[in-house]
Amino acid sequence: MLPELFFVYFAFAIILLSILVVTRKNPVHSVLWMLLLFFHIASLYLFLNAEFMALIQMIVYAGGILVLFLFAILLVNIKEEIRITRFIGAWPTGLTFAIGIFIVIFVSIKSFVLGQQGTYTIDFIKKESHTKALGKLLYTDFLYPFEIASLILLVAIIGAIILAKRRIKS
Amino acid sequence: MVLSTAVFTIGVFGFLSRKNIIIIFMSIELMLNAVNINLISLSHYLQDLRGQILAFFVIAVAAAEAAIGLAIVIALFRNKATAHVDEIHEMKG
Amino acid sequence: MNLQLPPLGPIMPEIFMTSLALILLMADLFIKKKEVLAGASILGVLVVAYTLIGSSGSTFGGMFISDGYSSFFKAIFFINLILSVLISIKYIRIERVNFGEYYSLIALSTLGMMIMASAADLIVLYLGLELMALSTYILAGFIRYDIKSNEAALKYFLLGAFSSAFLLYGISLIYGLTGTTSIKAIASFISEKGLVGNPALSLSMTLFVVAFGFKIAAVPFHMWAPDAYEGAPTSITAFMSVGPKAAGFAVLGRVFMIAFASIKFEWTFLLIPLSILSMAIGNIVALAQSNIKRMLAYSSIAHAGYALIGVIAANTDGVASMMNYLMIYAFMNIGAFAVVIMLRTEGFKGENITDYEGLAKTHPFLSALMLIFMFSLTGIPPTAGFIGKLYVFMSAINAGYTWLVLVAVVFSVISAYFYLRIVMYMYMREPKIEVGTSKSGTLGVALGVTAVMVLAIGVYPKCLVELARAALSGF
Amino acid sequence: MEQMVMNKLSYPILSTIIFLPVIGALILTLINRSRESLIKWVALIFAVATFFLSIPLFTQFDKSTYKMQFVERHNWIPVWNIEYFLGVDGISVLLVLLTTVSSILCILISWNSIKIKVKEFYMAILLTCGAIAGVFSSLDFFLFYIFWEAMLIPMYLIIGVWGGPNRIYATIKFILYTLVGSVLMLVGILYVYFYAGRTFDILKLTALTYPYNIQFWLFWAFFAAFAVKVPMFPVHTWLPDAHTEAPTAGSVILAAILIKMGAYGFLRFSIPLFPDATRAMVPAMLTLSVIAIIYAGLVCLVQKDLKRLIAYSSVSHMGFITMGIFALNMQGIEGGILQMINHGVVTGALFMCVGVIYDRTHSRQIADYGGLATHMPIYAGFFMVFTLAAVGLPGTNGFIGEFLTLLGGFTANKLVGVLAATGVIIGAGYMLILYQKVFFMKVNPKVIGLPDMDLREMVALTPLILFVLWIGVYPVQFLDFMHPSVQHLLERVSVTNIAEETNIARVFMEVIR
Amino acid sequence: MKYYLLIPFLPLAAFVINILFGRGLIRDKAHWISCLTIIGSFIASIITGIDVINGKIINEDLYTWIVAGKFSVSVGFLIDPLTAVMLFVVTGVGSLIFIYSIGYMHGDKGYYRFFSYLSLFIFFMLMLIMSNNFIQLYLGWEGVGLCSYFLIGFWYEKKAAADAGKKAFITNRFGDFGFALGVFMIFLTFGSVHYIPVFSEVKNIVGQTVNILGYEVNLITLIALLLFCGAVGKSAQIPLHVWLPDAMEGPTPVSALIHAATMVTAGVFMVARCNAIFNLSQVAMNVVAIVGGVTSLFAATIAVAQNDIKRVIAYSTLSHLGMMFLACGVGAYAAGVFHLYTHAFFKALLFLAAGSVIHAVGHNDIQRMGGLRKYMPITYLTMFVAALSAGGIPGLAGFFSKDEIIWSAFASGSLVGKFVWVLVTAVAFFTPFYSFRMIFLAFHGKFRGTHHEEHHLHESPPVMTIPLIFLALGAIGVGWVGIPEILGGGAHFAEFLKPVLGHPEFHGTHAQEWGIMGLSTTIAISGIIIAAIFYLMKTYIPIKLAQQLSPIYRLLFNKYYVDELYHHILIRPILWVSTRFIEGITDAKIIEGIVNGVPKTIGRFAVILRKIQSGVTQHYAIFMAAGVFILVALILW
Repeated sequence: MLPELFFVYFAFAIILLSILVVTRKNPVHSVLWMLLLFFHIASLYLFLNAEFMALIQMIVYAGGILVLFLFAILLVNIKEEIRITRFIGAWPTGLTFAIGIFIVIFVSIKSFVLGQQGTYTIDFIKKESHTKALGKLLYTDFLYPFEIASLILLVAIIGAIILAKRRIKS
Repeated sequence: MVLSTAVFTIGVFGFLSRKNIIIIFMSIELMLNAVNINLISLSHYLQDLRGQILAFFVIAVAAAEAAIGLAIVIALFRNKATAHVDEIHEMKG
Repeated sequence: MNLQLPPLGPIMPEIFMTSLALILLMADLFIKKKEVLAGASILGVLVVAYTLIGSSGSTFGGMFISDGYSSFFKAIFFINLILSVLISIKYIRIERVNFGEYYSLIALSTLGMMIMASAADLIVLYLGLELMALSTYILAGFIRYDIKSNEAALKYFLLGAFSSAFLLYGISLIYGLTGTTSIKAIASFISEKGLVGNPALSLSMTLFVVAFGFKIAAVPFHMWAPDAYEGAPTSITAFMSVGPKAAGFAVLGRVFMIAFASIKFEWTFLLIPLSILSMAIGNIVALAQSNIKRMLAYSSIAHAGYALIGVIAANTDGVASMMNYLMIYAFMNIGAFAVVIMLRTEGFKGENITDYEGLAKTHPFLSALMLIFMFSLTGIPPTAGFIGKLYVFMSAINAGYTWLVLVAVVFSVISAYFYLRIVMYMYMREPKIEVGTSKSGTLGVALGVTAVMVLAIGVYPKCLVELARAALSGF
Repeated sequence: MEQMVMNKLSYPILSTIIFLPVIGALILTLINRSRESLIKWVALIFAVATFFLSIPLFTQFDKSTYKMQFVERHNWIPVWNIEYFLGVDGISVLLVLLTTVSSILCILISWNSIKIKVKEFYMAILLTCGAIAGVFSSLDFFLFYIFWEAMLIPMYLIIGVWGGPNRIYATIKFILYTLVGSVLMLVGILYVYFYAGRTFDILKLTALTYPYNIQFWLFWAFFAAFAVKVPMFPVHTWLPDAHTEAPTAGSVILAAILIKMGAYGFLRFSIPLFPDATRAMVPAMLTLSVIAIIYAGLVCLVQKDLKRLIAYSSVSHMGFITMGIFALNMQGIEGGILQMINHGVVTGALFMCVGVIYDRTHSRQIADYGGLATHMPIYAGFFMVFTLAAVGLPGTNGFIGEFLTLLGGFTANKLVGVLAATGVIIGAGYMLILYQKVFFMKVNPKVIGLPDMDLREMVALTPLILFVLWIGVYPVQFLDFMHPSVQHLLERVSVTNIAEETNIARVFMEVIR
Repeated sequence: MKYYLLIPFLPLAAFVINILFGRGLIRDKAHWISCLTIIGSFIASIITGIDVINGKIINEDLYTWIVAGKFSVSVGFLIDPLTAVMLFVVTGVGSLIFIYSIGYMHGDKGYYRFFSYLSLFIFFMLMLIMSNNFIQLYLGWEGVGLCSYFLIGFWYEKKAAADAGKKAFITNRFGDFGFALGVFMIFLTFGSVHYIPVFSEVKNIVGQTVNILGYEVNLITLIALLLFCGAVGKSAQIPLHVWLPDAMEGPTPVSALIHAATMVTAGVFMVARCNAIFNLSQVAMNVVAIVGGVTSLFAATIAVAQNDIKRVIAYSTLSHLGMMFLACGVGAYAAGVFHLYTHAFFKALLFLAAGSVIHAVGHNDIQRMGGLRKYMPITYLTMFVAALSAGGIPGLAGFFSKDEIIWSAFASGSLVGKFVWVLVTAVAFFTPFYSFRMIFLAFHGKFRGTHHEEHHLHESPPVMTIPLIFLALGAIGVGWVGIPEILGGGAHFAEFLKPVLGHPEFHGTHAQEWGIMGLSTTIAISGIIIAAIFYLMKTYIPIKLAQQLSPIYRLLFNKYYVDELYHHILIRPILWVSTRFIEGITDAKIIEGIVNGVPKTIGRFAVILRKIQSGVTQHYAIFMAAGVFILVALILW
């Protein structure tokens, strides 16, 4: 009973926080709401026995990405931001289609059935510890994607350097 | 599942509607998070770690995306001094 | 616990490509003359291409597969890379973005495409796609002092991220439905467990259509293409109008033909309107363009529509025809862009269609080449464009889509109007302004190669067609 | 192999005819563009050489068989069962010859009138002629289509680059019109290809029987391509524009050989592939032909532009040809084929004649001329002969063709014959009005002092006069080529393969009756 | 030896030589070649004619001309009595006119051209009459039309001449249209177009009908009438007669040769040649007779009111041609051909004499002539003889032939016969009347032209007068070969032609024949007398008459307004339809509207669709989202 209750709380909180994120006028507020949102999501992961993921969520998202956002927001004139409308002119259309997509996805996932069960039962993970299991997999079976991911990060670095470099000539 | 759908759609809405590019980025992050919720919960129910691994990669990619996206914004900001998407329409038609 | 390396034979090209990219990155620090890097990248790719020969099999627990299909696409990517680099050298100097990272990013992007073509697992597929996409975003915004280039990168990036979110959502759904991310396993699971007709599966498939549709710039997921193509550096426009598109088709073919083979009916049903709309919007809106890069962007949308017909045919011949089409498209499109690039000189953009007025008078040879490319893009024999279209149409008719072919040919007639308008400007108008060209050896090589290939394939398509078919033998 | 006779000559004659001009064009690329006279001579030499090498087609042709002759057959794209397969029979052999002759004349007649981009011009002419020869001699559908479309490229340039003031509109119209038609045909070709079990071999395809509803649709698909090229009545409007704006040589190619491709297509493909649909569509085809004859004739009566008038007269004459073809009898078809040659000779010659004065005055308006007979008597004489041939005067080639097609049309349907025969009256009307206004009556001050034809122009036109008279007086020599082939074609079309015919066809029939 | 081949091919050779070398080498010696060749033809014709009289009929094919399936036709020659007569007329009268032309055309800058056209004309005319099939007939038929076109428009710088030539050609095309259809019907019916098989088979199809637009039409009648259409055009019968008077714009020898003696009679020749067909269709016969009769009277009345000397003769020609048809129509082909033969002489003579007059006076208007008798006696005399012969004064050639026609009409026994008899009897009055009106006005009284013109009056040179004299002799004497039996003659002419043309049945007595002859003679003479009264003695009467009967006079003067009628009901509507409707609406608006409209619409569409691409990223995203939504909805639904 309790886990369900907690889940309900988290679910509603996440949705509410998401809405707050996308609707706040002041971008700084948005970022802060998002921070909160990420905490909630991380907690949710804990419920789902994914401690490592929760950790990553906290560190990378909350610690890394959001700080990046905060820096970027410093570029923006917040006063002006608060003054003008926050949505583009066509937002009702956007909303319509967003709701539309929600409905169609909702309708189709009603008939969702779970696929085949894997071998990593909760007990197994508990025995092995989550991080270890995940790490093992990452370095064995999923070595290849892992390498690719490293390249992606490399690209990100190059890109950030290239694009954000001061221009060479005036 | 419904939760993730909802978050996803809110992300979609944010993407479709906000003026500020940073917040649009954040909407994208929302969408990715929605996917991650999905993946991790499915991974839990399927008793399979693939989903979590994918989520792990998604987070990595999200970080990369954020970096590049913000770099682009900065480059743009230098030329145009705006962070509003609807003001960026040099090219159309 | 022992970490044992899986067999690396099949994946050699990728490894070499990675090394190439990294070497280029490093070398950039020491080498002042960036042309050397260009040369190095071409040589490197040739080495990579050499390792491609004979590499087959799968590795990394079946996540990576190297077969004829992927090799064919990789060949397209290599050709794309070489030609793009050839046409870049002079151009990026003129644009003053002559950095070494340019070449390594191209290499990394190509690596992403290669990974996509070889992906046998959705996770790998996603990562490859992101690798390719992120590199391309950067390349699109490479002229960072140019607002148009920034804007192109931004739009491409935003919409690209948007679409990959959809892809991820689709992946998560299919993962939930089947419990696996391996393409083959998904296929067998779907057919064994009788998931056919499940709305959630359909939804997931649709989201794949969306994401791949975005990559191949099919209507209505094409909106980024004109702006990104126009704003990006021309050489990159050439690069990304062929490479990511081909990669998109590669995964489209593999995922749909294998993973979703049992719901063929549903995805052909979705792809048909996409294809028709792409041809319609691409060809019709191109009529009203005055910027040649933008026009070629719309044309590339239209060509995606044609190539989709091959996928819609949904049989070996169809896929082969799609591959064939993309290969041919690579030649003729980069050829056309090479001409466009030649008109870019110091202080002169040369992107307006009116800049081509009377070009035949001042540059008869260049005009003749452009004429060949334009006729090829229109699909008039004896150029390669015709062979490409013909094969696609053949496979579609064979699969019973005669009406779709009828629609396609009608649109191809419309396309004649704007392609031939270029020819008309070049040959039938008097020059109004002095248009110079930036000549360079490498550009000449690129033009020569593309023109010769366009004509050679047009007259003697046997080899290419057989290659495309043979590539599918183990598919 | 029973349907063909391999090439017994010491060289691949058809390939030579097709590719020698192409080689010529390639050689031209190597010549410096400032050496114009060398360019002209090289082009001429290639054209003449092609012609001489094509003579064996005339002399060595076996007139006693319908089989394909001078056949060349090689593998080309085996994946798709595409072959490089050439051959001619009685229907096509004369058209090939006409092509080789025309190319010489085109080069001669453009000698002085083309002043810009000389090199490209002669390249384009040679390429066009080579491609058209390819169209007439291909026995592989794919090859045929390649030539059919490839011809468009140089032709597009000929009209668009060296044409008159309104040339851009004309070229776009020309290319779009023809493309619409030919892409529909492409779909048809592919359909047939699969239906017949993946073969492009025309001989095999024409030996098959297709279900009626397929025949019906495919007939119209092919019709689209051929009717545009011919051009038949409702899709003829590109021709006046293209003819009018094209340079002289362009008009000659258009009139003499290009539009024959349509009529040839009907004979080679539409009829033998879809005999039942053809038979059902005969009334519609005849109606369209007759409309073309009368309609275009009437339009000619009021034209003020010389080339436009001749262009419309082409539409009218092509009406006779299609009428003959769809009369589906020996007289009609043989008359149609002969009339194709005739029309090529005569209308080509008329355009050349117009070119002669256009070079001098740069005006195509009839009103700018008058009394030319006094100042250019030789020219007047030449023009007169061709006028008479166009009018169909007995003794000229025009008569034989027109008479046979009319006879064929009349045999097929009396009303059609009668209505088409009124075209002969109208034809006399507009040609003589034209002649009178240009050559007779008061001398227009603008024409005073114009030099008469020079030797080059006479050399270009005299052979055509000889043809006019040769075919007019001794047509049997030409008709003999056709008999077995046409006979064979008629046997093909006369056998009913499918009993039922659709209602549409029947309704057409009722209307005509 | 096929010496008969020389007959047509000598003139052809002359044409080729003259047209190729005329400008350079030959110039004003062109007449030698032409005249010598036609005289050669004439001699050959005589020899051939003698052979024919001796019963040798030639029917030979030279070579196969056209073959297409069952359709096969040769270039071949048939020389039978009918052909022989025609050969004699064409080459004989032709020779004289050629010689005359030497003088008449002297000094014209198109001298060589004139002779080459004449030679060409003779060639085609000979091909026409010597043909053994319909197609070759058609060749000649159109060929002579062509030469007629050339020669009428010989002085092409004159608009009237060029117009007249064109009109002649196009009007003839109307006739040929019918003729061609007739030939098609013949081919469809008999499977051949050669005379012999056709004429021998024609009996077998009696009573067969053919469905034309829902009507059952007798096959033979149809064929005959279609063929007759051609004859109507070529021989200028109503309603296609309009070209012949205008054709007088050509040089006078041309009028004499083509528009009087030879070409215009081709229609009669053709009807006579096809008598086997016509005989089997009473309807067709009646049509022929009535058209002939009506034309005859119609033209004769017009001739009365004309002032152009050549036009008077031209209408007279029409009138006589009408009579020939009338004869054929009542079955008396021989009489028709006989009249053709005599007519060739006297009408050529009239024309040539008129030409001589024009040569002297310099214009054609008889109102501005007068008193020419004393200046040009030979011309006067010969013309007088011709007029007498044309008028049917007993003893002269015209009398015998005309009388035979009148008698045949009367004696044919049918109602139509009686009707046309009335017509032709009326014509018998008008012919001498207008002939002599012309002579009296031109040659008698005082000269009414200018002094300048009077100064130049002179008799023509011998090269012109000698042919006149020869023709005058002919006009007197050529009829003697056909003197009817009741006048003690042997009707040799009709007998000679009988194998070809047969012989009509006469329903009349000798007494009636005498009566008819007397009547027509009386009428003819009274015509002359009245003409004399009107134009020699009481010259005020015609003026007064013209005033009193001015509507009729104007009607006649304006040729019954037929030209105007055609102009308004035929030419103008066609041109209107062509310009306004077909070119202006159908072609320019409807077809071009579609052709240009479709691309324009697409272009407009392009401009609209372009606007969707607004440049705002989120709009693009919205489209993508919409795409997602629609696709998912599609797949779910």
